[in-house]
Amino acid sequence: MKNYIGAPLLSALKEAFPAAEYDSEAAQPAVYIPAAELTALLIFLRDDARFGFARLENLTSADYKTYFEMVYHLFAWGPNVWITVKVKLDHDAPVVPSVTGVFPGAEFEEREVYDLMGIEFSGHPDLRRILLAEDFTGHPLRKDYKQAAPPRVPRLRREGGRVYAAD
Amino acid sequence: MPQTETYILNMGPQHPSTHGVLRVNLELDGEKILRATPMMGYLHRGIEKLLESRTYIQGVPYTDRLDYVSSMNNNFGYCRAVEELAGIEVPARAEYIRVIMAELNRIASHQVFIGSLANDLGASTGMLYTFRDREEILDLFDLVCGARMTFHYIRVGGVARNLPPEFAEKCRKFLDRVPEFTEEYANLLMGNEIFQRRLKGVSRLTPEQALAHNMTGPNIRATGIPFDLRKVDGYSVYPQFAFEVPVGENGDNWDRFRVRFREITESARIVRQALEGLPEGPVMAKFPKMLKPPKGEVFSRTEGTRGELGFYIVSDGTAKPYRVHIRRPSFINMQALDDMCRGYLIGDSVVAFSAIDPLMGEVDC
Amino acid sequence: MNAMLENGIVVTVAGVLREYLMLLFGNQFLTDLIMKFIGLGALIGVILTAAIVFTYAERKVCALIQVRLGPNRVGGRFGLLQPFADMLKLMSKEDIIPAGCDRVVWALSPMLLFVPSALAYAFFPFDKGAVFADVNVGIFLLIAISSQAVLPFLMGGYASNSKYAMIGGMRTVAQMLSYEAPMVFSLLGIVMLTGSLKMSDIVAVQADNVWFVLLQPVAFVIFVITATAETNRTPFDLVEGESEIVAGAFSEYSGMRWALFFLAEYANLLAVSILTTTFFLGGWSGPVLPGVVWFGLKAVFMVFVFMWLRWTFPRTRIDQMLSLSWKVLLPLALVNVMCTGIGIYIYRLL
Amino acid sequence: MFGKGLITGMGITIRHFFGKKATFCYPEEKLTMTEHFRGGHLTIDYKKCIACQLCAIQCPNQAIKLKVVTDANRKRHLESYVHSMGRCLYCDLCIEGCAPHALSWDKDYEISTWHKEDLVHQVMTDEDRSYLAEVMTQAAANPTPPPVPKAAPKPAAAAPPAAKPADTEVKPRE
Repeated sequence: MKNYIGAPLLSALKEAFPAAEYDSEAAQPAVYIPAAELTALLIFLRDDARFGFARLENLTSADYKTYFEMVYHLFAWGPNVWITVKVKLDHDAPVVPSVTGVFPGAEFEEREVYDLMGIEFSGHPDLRRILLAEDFTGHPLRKDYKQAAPPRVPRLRREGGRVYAAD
Repeated sequence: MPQTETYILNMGPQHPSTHGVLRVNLELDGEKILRATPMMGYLHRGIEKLLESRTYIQGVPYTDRLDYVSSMNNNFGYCRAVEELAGIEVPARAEYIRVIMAELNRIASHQVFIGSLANDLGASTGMLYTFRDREEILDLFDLVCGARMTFHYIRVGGVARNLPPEFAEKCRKFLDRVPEFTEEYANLLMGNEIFQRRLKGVSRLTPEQALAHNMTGPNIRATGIPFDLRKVDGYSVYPQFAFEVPVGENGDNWDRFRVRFREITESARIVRQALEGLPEGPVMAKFPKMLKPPKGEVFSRTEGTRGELGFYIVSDGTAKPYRVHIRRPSFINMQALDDMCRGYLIGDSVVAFSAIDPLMGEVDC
Repeated sequence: MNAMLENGIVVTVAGVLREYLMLLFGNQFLTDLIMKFIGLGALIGVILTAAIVFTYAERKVCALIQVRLGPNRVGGRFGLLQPFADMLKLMSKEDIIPAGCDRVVWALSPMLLFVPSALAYAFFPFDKGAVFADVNVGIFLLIAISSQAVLPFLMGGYASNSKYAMIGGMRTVAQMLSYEAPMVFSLLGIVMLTGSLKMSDIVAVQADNVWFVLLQPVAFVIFVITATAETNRTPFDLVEGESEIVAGAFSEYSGMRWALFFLAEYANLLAVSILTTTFFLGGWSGPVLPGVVWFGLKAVFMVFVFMWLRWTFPRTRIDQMLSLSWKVLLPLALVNVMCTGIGIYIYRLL
Repeated sequence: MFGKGLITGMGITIRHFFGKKATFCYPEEKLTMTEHFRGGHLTIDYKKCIACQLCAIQCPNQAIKLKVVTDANRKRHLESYVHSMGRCLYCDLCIEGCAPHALSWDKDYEISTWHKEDLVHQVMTDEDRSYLAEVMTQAAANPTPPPVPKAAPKPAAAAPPAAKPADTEVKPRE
């Protein structure tokens, strides 16, 4: 991320969304926003002429053991400026509004986060597991995930047309 | 009064033309597609999780296995992200070598695309020809790094080893062959009227649709949007080379094919320029063997062969990344499959899979 | 020797055999009957040999076009025993019957498919006078019989209880029915020129005058295209388009049943090649060499052309294929018929 | 004109029909592997090895399992060295990490096996084992000057202080 959004625009953002927080000391501060205002912020960032963040380049999440963090990397093509928007979520019942209404291209990425991290997206059109099987339990990318022991498949040995268990 | 009803045709995961293990549920009315639902995950290996338990340097070979027909580009993307995180300055010669490798790999990957598209259209001869020519690139890679698929050549801080002395000559010999074989593909496939009729006007996407689906790479360029990160971000040493970004006009499969076809020539141009300007010097930056990037996070992206390949890495100051997320272009491009299939025929659906050019290793990660 | 040249090898040999049998049995009816069976055996021999040779040839031609070597292990450097190895493999394979299939129809389909392709051979003039059944409505019967090949495909597709097979079956019906019409109309010009539906007459006329490929080039092109479609080969292999519907109507067949489909495919391939030879390339006529050799050479050449087409072209789409038939080939064939009529009229005026 | 492309295509295929072929008849003709080819079995030059275990530590997928013994002179030797090819990524990190250049690939690419169990490869040969036994007895009999040819620098002081042979199974670092 070469060109990160500058301090003047960040303060303009803070004016429009008083709930948004960022570390003004950091070189590339991520903007933290409460889940309730996320879609409004993204629409603002996308449609406001000063920002013009029309591309959602990346959507992901991270598990920080006590809380989850949703990470949205937005890119304004033209000025080539980046902004990172983050949402902190409760670890017990993580729910975040879906951004598919703002960026329809986020559909699969949100499904992936739902699948692997177990974060619910309210308002997602088709929230199902995408990479893992429907009947899979658990969310592997969580830090507290313990992999179940692989099922023991009996090994077979063929002798004279008959099949025996090898061990 | 006869009643008709729609039916579901389950294509894949074992189907000759789904490029690995993609499964698509097609809702059909006769031969006409009403809805196409891609279902993936049959090749899910949890690479993001695996990378969390490996050191930064150990993680590189795993990126080979993401998009296994353009491993160099994956290595490149991951190493760039780690370098940005750790603040490693890569020597100039290494950057040039990386660009040479990435572009050669782009040619190879597009050859696979042309070949598999031809094969899906029933012209398996076209596939054999492209794979024959791809072999020459793999020979070059073999010479450089000793592997033909999973290269693990681009490393954090540079490249694994210097180019062998005979590389430049062999590479030039290959580049001289590029116009020859592209002409052959053009005559065999592009000029073929059946081929054209199968692709033109099929699976059309408007630029707005492509943007809405967050498509990247040749797929978005086919709709006329010149979104090429080599130009947009100008990362590595790409700004030093003169090359064009081919774009399409209609956003149909024909344009997707043509964009990639022309990219082969452009990539060859870049490789030639990079070979000319290859500086002398070390190929590996100096940094502690046990790499411990400072606390922080980075999102770094490169133009992979299939689109924007991004790596989001969170470091907690230890030798292993705390969290790695890979923005896989094929995975996100797959969202457009429904729009590309809807209203077309079964025969077009396989062409649409091909034209998106997904690689299941990357989609399923 | 003179008689042999005049009558052709096959007829001469048959004549000698018949005399010998007459001496042996002294009964006209019995001799005729045995002679018919010998002819039948020879025909089936031709079909089976063709299937075996062409499986090998297809693999070899395909490989050579695709810068490969093809079979080169079983039976020497050129892999000549490859078809036998293939056959052995197919025979030893398990015969899988899909669950929920219509058993009787399913089992009948591969056998029935073989019947029309084998029957068609009865009307082919292999050499001067060497026709198993030289019927005076030969072309008519031939077309009637070959159009029966639609049914087994549909049966196989329907009975397999598989959607892929069903789509394949439906596609076959659409394809074969639409290509039958231009095929028939492309042959009408020839019938008008010869004034006979008898196969041997058509060849005889060409042997005396010129090959019809020169008189009817448009009909020749139409016939080759429709013949490709009738044999379900690329660019018209939608029926078994392996990248779309796996193997179409044969998806669920395995082992020997599948081999029967294969056999029928190559029998059909030879059949359309022979038809092209007979109608357009002058059949057995040719200088120096015996007629049957000329006939074989021309047929094999046509087979090669069909293989060459197959390994060069991509597949068309179902709507494109149908519109090609109804919107291009059929009108073209009708125009060809009309032009032929006018040509004949002008020729007679002269 | 419609059909021109079709004819050109047929021209190309017929040219290749008679042209040169790209096939290698594999068991008869064999390609020579390139200098840096990564593949085949891992081989170890036992006399060079200093038992530093770096290869096992470098391995991303824990494909290398080794055991180290210490002789009477506090010098470490490999007791066993197992390479699980089923786990191996063939990434070359072990070989590049080997300071005395004792590890290498044997470049034998004909390594397919019938059973998964056969993918576990014992890198140490019988010769190496008898050499180990010889070294161990010599060290026990003559504790001061090590009779081992010094092909490599002496290992760092990290060697376990135990005087008698002690088995330490090495696990890659957490």
